[in-house]
This record gives sequence, structure tokens and C-alpha cells, in this order.
Amino acid sequence: MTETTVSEINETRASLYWWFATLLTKELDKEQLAIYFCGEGVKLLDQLEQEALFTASVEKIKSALTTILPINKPELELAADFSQIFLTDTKAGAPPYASVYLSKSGQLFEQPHQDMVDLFTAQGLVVDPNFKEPADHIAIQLDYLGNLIIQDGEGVSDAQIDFIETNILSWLDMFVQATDKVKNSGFYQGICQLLQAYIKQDIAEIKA
Amino acid sequence: MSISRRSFLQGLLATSTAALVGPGLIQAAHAAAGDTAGQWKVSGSHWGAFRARVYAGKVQEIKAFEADKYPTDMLKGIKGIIYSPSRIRYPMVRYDWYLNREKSDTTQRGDNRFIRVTWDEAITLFHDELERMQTQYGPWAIHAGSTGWRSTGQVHSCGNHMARAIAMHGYTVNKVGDYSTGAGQTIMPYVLGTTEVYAQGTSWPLILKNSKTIVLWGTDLVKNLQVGWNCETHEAFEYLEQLKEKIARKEIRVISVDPVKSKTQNYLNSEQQYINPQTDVPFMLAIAHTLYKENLYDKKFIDTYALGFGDFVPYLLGATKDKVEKTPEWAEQICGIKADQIREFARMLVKERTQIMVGWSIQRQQHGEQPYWMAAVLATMLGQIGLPGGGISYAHHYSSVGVASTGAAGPGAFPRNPDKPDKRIHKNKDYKGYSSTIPVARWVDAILEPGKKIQANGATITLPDLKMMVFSGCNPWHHHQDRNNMKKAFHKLETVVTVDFTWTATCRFSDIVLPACTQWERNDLDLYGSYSGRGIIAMQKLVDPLFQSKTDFEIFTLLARKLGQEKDYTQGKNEMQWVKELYNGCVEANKASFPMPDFETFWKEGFVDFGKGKDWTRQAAFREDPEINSLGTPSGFIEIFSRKIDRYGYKECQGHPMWFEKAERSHGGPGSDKHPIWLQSCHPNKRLHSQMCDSEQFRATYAVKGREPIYLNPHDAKSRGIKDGDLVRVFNERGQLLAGAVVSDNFPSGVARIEEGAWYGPVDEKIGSLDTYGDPNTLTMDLATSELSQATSANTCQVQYEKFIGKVPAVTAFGGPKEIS
Amino acid sequence: MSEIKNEYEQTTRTREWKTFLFITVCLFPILSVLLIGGYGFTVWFLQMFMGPPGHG
Amino acid sequence: MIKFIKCFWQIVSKPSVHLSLGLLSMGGFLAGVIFWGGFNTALEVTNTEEFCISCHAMSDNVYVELQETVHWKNHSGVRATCPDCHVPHNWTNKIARKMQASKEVWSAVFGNIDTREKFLAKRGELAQHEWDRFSANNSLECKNCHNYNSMDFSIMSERAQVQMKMAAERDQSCIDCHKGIAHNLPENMHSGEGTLAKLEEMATSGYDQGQSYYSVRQLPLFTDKTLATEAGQLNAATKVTILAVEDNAIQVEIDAWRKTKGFGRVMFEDFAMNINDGFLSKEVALSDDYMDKGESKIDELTGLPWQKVSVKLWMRNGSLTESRDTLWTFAKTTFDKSCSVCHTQPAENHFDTNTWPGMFNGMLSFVNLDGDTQALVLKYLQKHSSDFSDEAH
Repeated sequence: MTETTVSEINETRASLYWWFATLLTKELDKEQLAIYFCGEGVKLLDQLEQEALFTASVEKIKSALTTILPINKPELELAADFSQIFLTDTKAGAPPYASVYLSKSGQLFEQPHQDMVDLFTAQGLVVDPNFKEPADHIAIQLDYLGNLIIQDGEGVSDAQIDFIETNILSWLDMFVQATDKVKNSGFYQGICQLLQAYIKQDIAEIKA
Repeated sequence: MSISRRSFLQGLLATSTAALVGPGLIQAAHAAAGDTAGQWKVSGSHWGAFRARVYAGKVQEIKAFEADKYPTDMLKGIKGIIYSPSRIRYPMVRYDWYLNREKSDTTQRGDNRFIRVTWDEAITLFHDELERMQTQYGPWAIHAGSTGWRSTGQVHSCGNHMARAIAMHGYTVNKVGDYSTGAGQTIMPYVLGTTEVYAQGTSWPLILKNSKTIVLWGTDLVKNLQVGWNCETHEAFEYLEQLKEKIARKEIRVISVDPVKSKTQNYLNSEQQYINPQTDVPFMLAIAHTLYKENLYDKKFIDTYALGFGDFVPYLLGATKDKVEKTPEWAEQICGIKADQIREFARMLVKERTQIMVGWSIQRQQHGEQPYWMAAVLATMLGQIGLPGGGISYAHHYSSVGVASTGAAGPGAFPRNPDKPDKRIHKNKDYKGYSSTIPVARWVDAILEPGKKIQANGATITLPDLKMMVFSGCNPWHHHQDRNNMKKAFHKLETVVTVDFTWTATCRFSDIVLPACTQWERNDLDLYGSYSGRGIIAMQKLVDPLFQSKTDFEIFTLLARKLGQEKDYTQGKNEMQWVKELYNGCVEANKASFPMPDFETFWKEGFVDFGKGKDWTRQAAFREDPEINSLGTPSGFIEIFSRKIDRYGYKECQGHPMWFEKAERSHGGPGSDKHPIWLQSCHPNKRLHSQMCDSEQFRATYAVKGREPIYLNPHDAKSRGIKDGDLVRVFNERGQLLAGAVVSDNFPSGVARIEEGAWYGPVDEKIGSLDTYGDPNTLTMDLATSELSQATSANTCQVQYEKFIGKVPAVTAFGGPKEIS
Repeated sequence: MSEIKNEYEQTTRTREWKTFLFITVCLFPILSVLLIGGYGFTVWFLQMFMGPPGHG
Repeated sequence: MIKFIKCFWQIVSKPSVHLSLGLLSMGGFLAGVIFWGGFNTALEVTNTEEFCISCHAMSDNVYVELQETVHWKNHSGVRATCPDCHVPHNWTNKIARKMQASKEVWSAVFGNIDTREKFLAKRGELAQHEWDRFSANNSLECKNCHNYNSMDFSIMSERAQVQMKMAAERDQSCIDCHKGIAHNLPENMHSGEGTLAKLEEMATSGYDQGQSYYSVRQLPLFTDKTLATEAGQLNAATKVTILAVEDNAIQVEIDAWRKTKGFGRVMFEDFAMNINDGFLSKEVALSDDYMDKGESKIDELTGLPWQKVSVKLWMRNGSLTESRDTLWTFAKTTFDKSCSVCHTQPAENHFDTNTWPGMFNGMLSFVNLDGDTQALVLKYLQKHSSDFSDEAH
């Protein structure tokens, strides 16, 4: 890895995108969830809540956490929520793949997937073979975005802006809207809305 | 680009995010990507052998294998199966079952939440349940014998993998028979000495040369020959084309005995003998009556080759208990064919060489044994059995039957049975008085009425008290009858495990769902040409298993590992070594007759062709020497009267073929006042049973408003205010469904068709709820054909339909589990 | 006389030596080989009538 | 001539005049030692591989074939040379064999098998000599290295275990099963599928009069010991009792039942059980010369009359085995393996004896078994059907 100096703001941005990526990659286990009941997670949510644009979605997340707290095994309840939203198809949930929203067929592995593969190939990258998900998965896109930000060091490259606009924002609204049709604790719906709010605020800021 | 995560955590969020961010998902690629055009590979399917272009890890296009001159357009559906949104992507467990195991709320089944688990946990759960069943109950509590059409490929044959791994753990309940030919395959060994339904038939060239008349009795060759048990190459279509020409030149007469104008009839431009549904036996009896009365039957043939004609004639003449003479006039009242026309038909049959081809539809109804038996009696009376282009066959519509066999040996299969049965972990064979094998269609009865005693093929079966079902590549929520009855049964089950690649209704009603990959995500081999044994085809892996799916071989190897017997399971060989082993076994078996290249050459070429087989006449050997080449019947002769069946003392299948009124029948039959329409649920034209229904874009080519089509008679539709393309609610006292109307002249009044294999998607989990896509088995009756075969009676089904008005519910059949809100 | 005798002795001695050598070097070895061969042939011929060698 | 013998006798009987007793005995002893040394060396030279393959017939044919086998090259590095297997180790037999080799010298000189074609044409006869020898001495040359007592059955495969244990019990001759282990089999013995050879391997050699045996495959029957007129065919796994053994022919008795509709040509194992024991030609079936007829009964399940018969016919000496166990093991393996291909595989005892033929014939389409194997597997299924199984099903 080449040593570049990275501005504090870019470090924060990257960290946040990675945080979203982590949440959308897979279910939280018992220990990871505990952090959101009384730990670092609470702190992070509190900080984010202070930003007016984010208040509504953070509240949604917090209320979901309150709902599931008294349940015997809250991590399982949240896992069921996760599966209900992200592991089903478009009719019942919100599969986290760009192809589903952007292609005519509504199938997986369509052009948006090919675009991501081409992008990665051009830069000598691949999706971790253990992850076994299509490259247009939202978590992979966010992970890549975090890396783009770090790579840019102190500034913001056109590539970064272009990636956010063409590869993510092109389908994020549809995706977030799809999550909303699922009725459960609302934790992941809140996360997705927070992501939507954050990325919009972010792009506005860096373009300014 | 260099890739990182979690290394720059300072500032505002530094303290908090460190613990919140997981490892990265992207890494540096090791090798540069290859060519840009992609690579052509060989594979196959029940729909046909094909070549596929694979580029960037994706199947880009598919074209028919060059040896297949008549490919079906179902090849267009293949990509849609691989990339279907209905694919099972991860091992999933029903949430409530995960929390409460056997005490879970089973009434939620079909409408519930699932959670994702790791493979490790999924296999542990699967294993623990098998273990619990064996220790808490016994081998009678687990049914792991139900199998379906599998995918092609002999190494990954899913039923074999399930059977082998589970047998290494303990004994379970098994099945006999299948849903397609249950009645036929049970009755025919008593009559003609083999199952007939799975037997090679007289070769087409001999039929084309010698037959003057071909009677298609309830069989639709053109529709059903599109799919095959192995990788199909559609050789029979060449002969159908020749037949069409011969009909045009009036060299052969083809008459289709069918209530419906079949696809075959429309293709061949041939004649139809209309008959009321389910009344084939009265028609046949009246033909026999005419042949007997007019002395047109072959006495010498009967004397030499058959037994029991003398015991049958009194029934024909009305000298037995029912006192009804089976005259054409009597039959006319039932089958709707004019008496004189029946006589004409009988005379035509004996005039010249006549080949009778019987389909499977007429045995998938109540008393399905009778038309099969009676057709054999007719053929015996004609005396042409064993002559080229004469006699009778029961399978010319199936898997290239009628295309001469090359005689080459096909590849074997991954072994179904454990190599070391002594190492079975649970050796308990005590079924507590329950039967260890049950007729395939009676498992729902077993769950609902355990301990009930039923008669089946000469034996008394005690239905076992099933607690756990294991399915692999098998979709009973398509092939079994009466969905609402099945829902009741599934409420009683403690655990259901299903291995599949797509979210069938069976998966949605299960507790543990394991994702297999499709047949195109693994290396394998199979025969092509099915019954013709035309060649061996390589099934080269097109893409890696998608998501977390695994091959059947891998899945059950994991289970075997859990049993501590991984090596006994795999014999220490991996997938490719098994492919090679099966191929080399085939080379060895064909050594003297069919030289084959070494494995590497075969795999590179993609196939080995054995050439054309020699034309062959069914039963010719028997006709030539009935003593040495005796039939497999108890006497060795054709049994017009079976003393063996007579001795069973059954009510609905007695010593000789008879007419029995059906539980439901159209055209004035029982139940037709309330539900006047006969619903036929024949094999689909655009699927293989329920396989490929999940292929979305292809489904859209035939679905009507997103629903399965129901084919309606124009007059019937009009009288109900239904137009082509309307949504129709079809119902009877057993259930209700939504389907899309296709109005067609091919269908007579009182008859409607919904093809079986349409996926089940009820509005909710409640009993009686409306099916949103159009699965005909929501309406069919779960009724045994008779005490003899206990087979399915799907074609005995009366319904009513009306134009659907009101809020249209969304289709819930596809895309995985629908969940409680 | 003694000379003749001596001569005679001389000839018989040579003959004896020659005979001895002939017998030990040529005759007996040949006879032995013939004998063994003959034995072999006999056993073989016997085998042809009584079947090949069996086992104890 | 007499003079010569007399002279010889004189020389032999008369004590020597000049040569001392010591010298004579010493000289004789020395000559004896030298002779025996030379003789043995010469004998051993003829007992080496180099000597054997100095003949083209050997080096171009069997020697090349040997190089493909485990007796040439294996993981332990022990190998067998020609004489290890083909020359008896016992002195008398070895000498006899060496004399026998005069025939081979003759052949070599006159070039009887100097081409591959000639060799192949003669292979059957040559092989038969070796097999006969091995059969008679109970495969002594094999057993010099391979000893039943030293075999660890536990590390053998399942099927090998069953067979080897049975063979060990009877101290069976190795060549009964392992023909063709070091050289190719005669051409007609392949007859395409390896199964025929496999079945033949199961046959034992040497049959005792009065004993019962089972056929390993379908075998032709003849009317007399000249084996000139065919009388029918014996089915696989059929019990016969040996009445007489005559070189290449044996007379056997088959106890069977037959249906008397038609000519009564087919023999069945038991009354009303369609377990095929073989069939008779029309002439034999109609003649009284070859059979004793017993009781007659009607089978109520078919209404056909059956008759007990005891048939006495001739067949070729061979292809019989003492017990059906090995045949059943082979049949079961074949059934388990071949029948995995289709929908499901019914258990043996799922059907009764008379239902199996119909079910089995219906299953044959995809499995491509040769006729002998089909007959054997069907009989196995029938003999393990619900009629013979105690297990409730």
C-alpha cells in the first residue's frame, strides 16, 4: 500500500461507508448487536442523530432496537428481519443488487453487475471469493467507495464522484423504497434511509 | 488499486467505528481476466443437449447441440433458471422452527419468516433432526424416499445422494411407484409382463413402413417428446415429420382418440375420434363386443398367446353379475360416440395393420388400471402383437421411445446404496408394525391417518406415522394432489428438510432449506438420446455455484462428514474423479462393441456418438416362440383374465378389465351437475412438470396476466362472459385458483385444461385460500386409482369456473418465502 | 620278456587312463544326462496319462 | 555289438591295474562335482527370463503383455519372472517340464508360432495347458508367494473379502478366478463384456460324481457325450447333479418343473415358480429318453398344469461352481450399481418371485446388461423375493 496522507474528513467518510457496508453484508451476531445496545454503536448513533438530516432515520433505528431488546434472542429477530428484507426477491423484499432495479428483466447478473466486474477487472480487483455475492451488491459498492476515498487522500477525484452518481445513486432510491414495504422492527429500513440521507448530503458537500 | 479497511480510524468517529466495521469484501485479483469473447462449453438438460457461451463468469447465450435437429424453444428458458430471482441463495431455516424446533407453530408453514444460517449450522441441524428421529422414534418416522425428475447428470443424481447419505445414518420409509405411471406400471406386469410404460417400443421406421392405421389413444407425442429423462436430442421428431408426409399422401391413417384436439393432431393434420373424458373403457368394451359378435377377432392368436379370454367374454355379453351387455348402444350413452361409429371403428381396426399407441393420461385417473388392461385385450383380439407396425405400445410419447436403441451401455450413476451397510449408524430396523415401503402417492394419507391399513398390489400396507420428510430435487407441492389436504398434513409434521436450487412451494413449506446449485454449475455426464442410447455427453460446468449453493455431491458429503463417514461416502474421489470413473466404466462396458476415446479426449470433444441403432419390433420374440420368450406375467402368456388379481378380492380392480363409474365425471357423470367442467392436468407444453416454471422471461411467453393459462372451450367461456385473456377463478369443494383464460377450439364443451407443474402460490397459509398462479392440484382429488396400485387419480376432477371480479391478488408462487407481516 | 611286459604294461596303463578319462568326462555325464532326461520324459509321459502333478 | 558290451563290462567290472583306487574315486568324485555343477548351471540358464525371451514367440507376445501387469511392476518392487510361474519348483516336475520343453524347441526350430497371428490362433490351446497344470497343482507356483494364511482380509475391498475368504476356506486354486492376470486372455474369452470372464472366474475346477453344482452362466446342453447335438440351454445359477465325468463332457441331472401347455420346453426350479432353469429343444422336450416324469399339479394362480421332471443331459466340462453365494454377491452388486440410474430401486423382497420377471424386464432399458448377467440378476432377485424373505415388508 502506498503511503498517502489522508485528510481527517476523508477518513471519516470512508469509515462511515465501511460501517454501512458491514451492516448490509450480513446479520449481526450477539456480540455485534450488544454494541448497539450499550457500547460504541450507541455513541455513533447519538452523534449521527445530532445532524438534522439524519435524525428521523436514526430515531427509526433506535426505536427498532428498543422493540427487539426485550425479545429473548434479539439477534435472531434481527437476523429474520435481515433475511426478510435482503434475502428474498423483489416482490417480498429488497434484494441489495443494482441489477434487480436497473435491468429490464429484473434478474440478477445483468448489465450493472457486468459494469462492476469490468470496473474491478480494470483495476486488478475481485470480490472476495468467500463472500460469493454478485459484484453489484450494495455492500461491495460501499466497500469500494471507501477505498476510493482513502486513495484520493486529501482531495476528491472525479472518479469518486462519478462512482457515487452512476453506480450507487442510480438505484439507491429504488432500493431504499423497496425496503420500506417490509414490515418488521424497522432496523434495516432505518439503516438504509440513513445511508440514503448520508450519501446525498455527502455528494452535495464534496461537489460544493 | 490497493485495498484497505479499518486502518484510518481517527478523528470524530475514531473511537466508535473501530468495533463496528468488519473485514473488507474486495481484494486484489491474482490473474488477469482471459479472453473477451468467452468460451463455448457443452452441457445438457431434460429439454435438450446444448452448447453455451460463457463470458465473465456468466452464461451469455445458449444454442442447441448440433446433433439435435429439432430443438425445443424451452432451451430459451435455461438462462432464466440459472439467474432466477427464485434461486435459493443461502441455507435457510424457518424462524419459528429455529427457535422452537419440533414444538414450532406448524400452521405458519407456507407463510413465515426464515433466517439465514451457515452451511455448518444447517448441516448440524439436519443431522441432529435425523438423530432425534432415530432415537426418539425409529426408522418409521422418517420418509426420505420421495424423488422426482432430478436434473440430468449421473454423478450428481440428487435422489441417489440423498438415499446414500441418509442410509448411512439409518433406515427410513421408502416409496414404490411414481406419479406419472403409478397405475400403468402396476397393472401391466400382470397383463403383458412388463411395466410397458418404461419399455422401448417398435422402431418408428418399421411403423412407418408397415402400419396402415395408427391409433393415438390419449397421447400427445409432439408435446411430450420435447423432454427426455436424459439429455434429449429429439430424434423421434424426424419420424413424426415423415409420418406427417405419409398422412398427407394418405399412406397412413392416424386417429387420435381424445376429447381434445392435441398438439400432435394439429401438427400431423390427422383425424380425431372425440370421446367423453374418462370413458375409454366403455368405448373399448363396445369395440371388443363388436369384434366378438361379428367374429372379427383373431382366435388363433388368443389360443396360442393368451389366457382367460373365456373368462372375460361372459362379462362382455352381460352374463356376469352386472347383467349389462357391453353393446355399442350401451357405450354410446357413456362415451358419447354413436353406436354405429363404434362398430365402424372396430371394423377399421382389424382391416389392416394397426398400431395402437396409448398415452399415460388415461391411467392417471380413478380405475386407471382398467383402460390399460382393456387396451391390451383389444390388441390381443386384433392379433397383431409382435408384428412390425402392429400391436400396442404405452410409451411412444416418452424419452425417444421408438428411436432404435444402439445397445451401447450408458454411464452408471453415483451409487445410491452405501458400500458398507454394516457401518450404518442406527441399525434399528423395527418399523413398529408399520410398512417400510409405501405406494408413492399415499404419504399424505400416512401423515394424516397413521396406522391405517390399505391394500396395495396384493399386500397390506400399514401407513407409518411420519414425523419428518426429506426431499431432494423433488417438489411434492407440485406433483401431489389436493393442496388443502396437504396443508393439513404438513401441520402434523415436526420437521421438513428440502434440498433444491429454487424456492419451490415445497421449500416454502419446509423447515430447513438447503441451496443446491443447478446442473449447469457442476461437472457431470449423462446419456443423450434417452432410450435410443445415442451417445454420452459431457456436462461441463458453465459457471461456479452461485451464492452459497453447493452441488448435491458436496451437500451430502457434508452430511456424511458429520456421520464420520466422509471417505466411505465419496470413496475418496472428488467430483471430477467420479465423472471420470463413470466414463471409464462406460468405456469398459462398451469395450467389445463401441470403441470410445479416453476420458481427456471425450471431455475436450464434449460427447461420444454411438451411431444409429437397429430397428426392432416389440414382442416379436414372444410372437416367434412364446414358450422360450415367455412374458413376465405369472403364466408367461398375455393374461386377459388374471387369477392372481382376482384372488386379491379387490372391488375396484377385479379379474378382468371392467367399467367402473368414476367419483367425478363430466358429460352427465357424477358431480357434473354441480361442477360441470372436467379439468385435465396433463404434462405441460412449455415445462418439464414444474421445472422451468421459475424461469421468469420464458414464463412470460405463455402466462396470461402473469397467471398459468387455462384452456377453455369458446362456448363454455362465452356463456360465462369470459374472453380470451380474462382472469378466471376456477373452483370446486377442494380449492380455488386464479388462471388466465385462453379460449380455443381445440377444447370441446365441458372440458378445460390447466397444465400440471404450475407453481403453487396461495394468498395466505390458511386452508382453502385462493391460489394466485394456477396450480391445478389445488383442485384435484387425492384419491387412489384402486386397491391395486394406490396411484394418483389427477385426471378425475370436476370444476366450475367464473370470470374473476374484485381486487386481483399478487402472484406469490415465485421468489422465495412470503412472510408474515 | 620284461621289455615286452613293460611295453604291454605301458599300453594298458595308457589305455586305462584313457578309459578312465573317457568314462568320467564323456560317458558317464552323457549317460547321466540321458538318464535324467529319460526320467523327465517318463514323468512327462506318465503325466500325460495320469494328469499333471497334483498337490499333496 | 555283443563284443562291445562284453568289452565295456570287462572295463567296468575288472579292477584297474595301474590306477589306484584313491585316484579313481577321487577322479570320479571330482568329475561328478564338476558335472553336477555344470549340469545345474546349464539347467538354471534355461530357467532364466533371458533364455525364455530368446525365443521371438515369447519376447514379442507374452513378455510384452506381462510388462503391463502388476507382476512386472508394482509398489513393492517384487516381480515374477517367467520360470517363477511356469516352471515347477519341485525337482522331478521341473525335469519333466524341461523335457516337455522339447516340444517348444521343436516349435521354435520349425517356426510354428513365429508370427503374432499364429500365436494368437494358438493361444487358447497353450493357455489351457497352463491352466490345467495350475488347476491340478492347486496353483502351487502362485502359492509359493501368495499364501492364504498370510492374507489380511480386512484391508481388502468388500467384494474381494467375500470371495477371498470363501476361496481360502476351500484352499481354492488361484487360477480358478485369476486367469489372464499376467498375460492377455485368449480372444474368445473376452467376448466383449468383461462380465463373461468374471462369471467364468467363479467356476471351480474338477467336479465330483454325485455332487451338486451351480452353473455360473447360461450353458448349452447336449444329448450325448460327443456334445454333437444340442439339447437346449441351462440357465445361470441352476443346480445340476453330476452323473458322470468324461474328459471334456459331463453328464448332469436337472430336477425341475415344467408347464405342460405347449411343448413343455422350459424348466423351472420349483412348482408354480417362474424361476427359469433353462430350456430344452423341441425334440428333447417331446422325447422320453432324456427325462423321468414325476407328479403333475395344476397351479391355481394361472390355471396351468405343471409336471415334475428329472432331465439327464450332457454338457461341457466346466463353468460350474459349488455354491451360489459368489454368484449372488456378483448379482447383488450389479443390481445395486446398475439400477441406481433410474427413479428408484425396489428392495429384492418388494415383489414376489413371479412378479420380478415383469418388473425386471421393464427396468432393462437403461442398464445394458448382457444376457448372462441379466439371467443371473433376475434369478438372484427371484430367489430373494418376498417368497423367500422372512422379513416383513
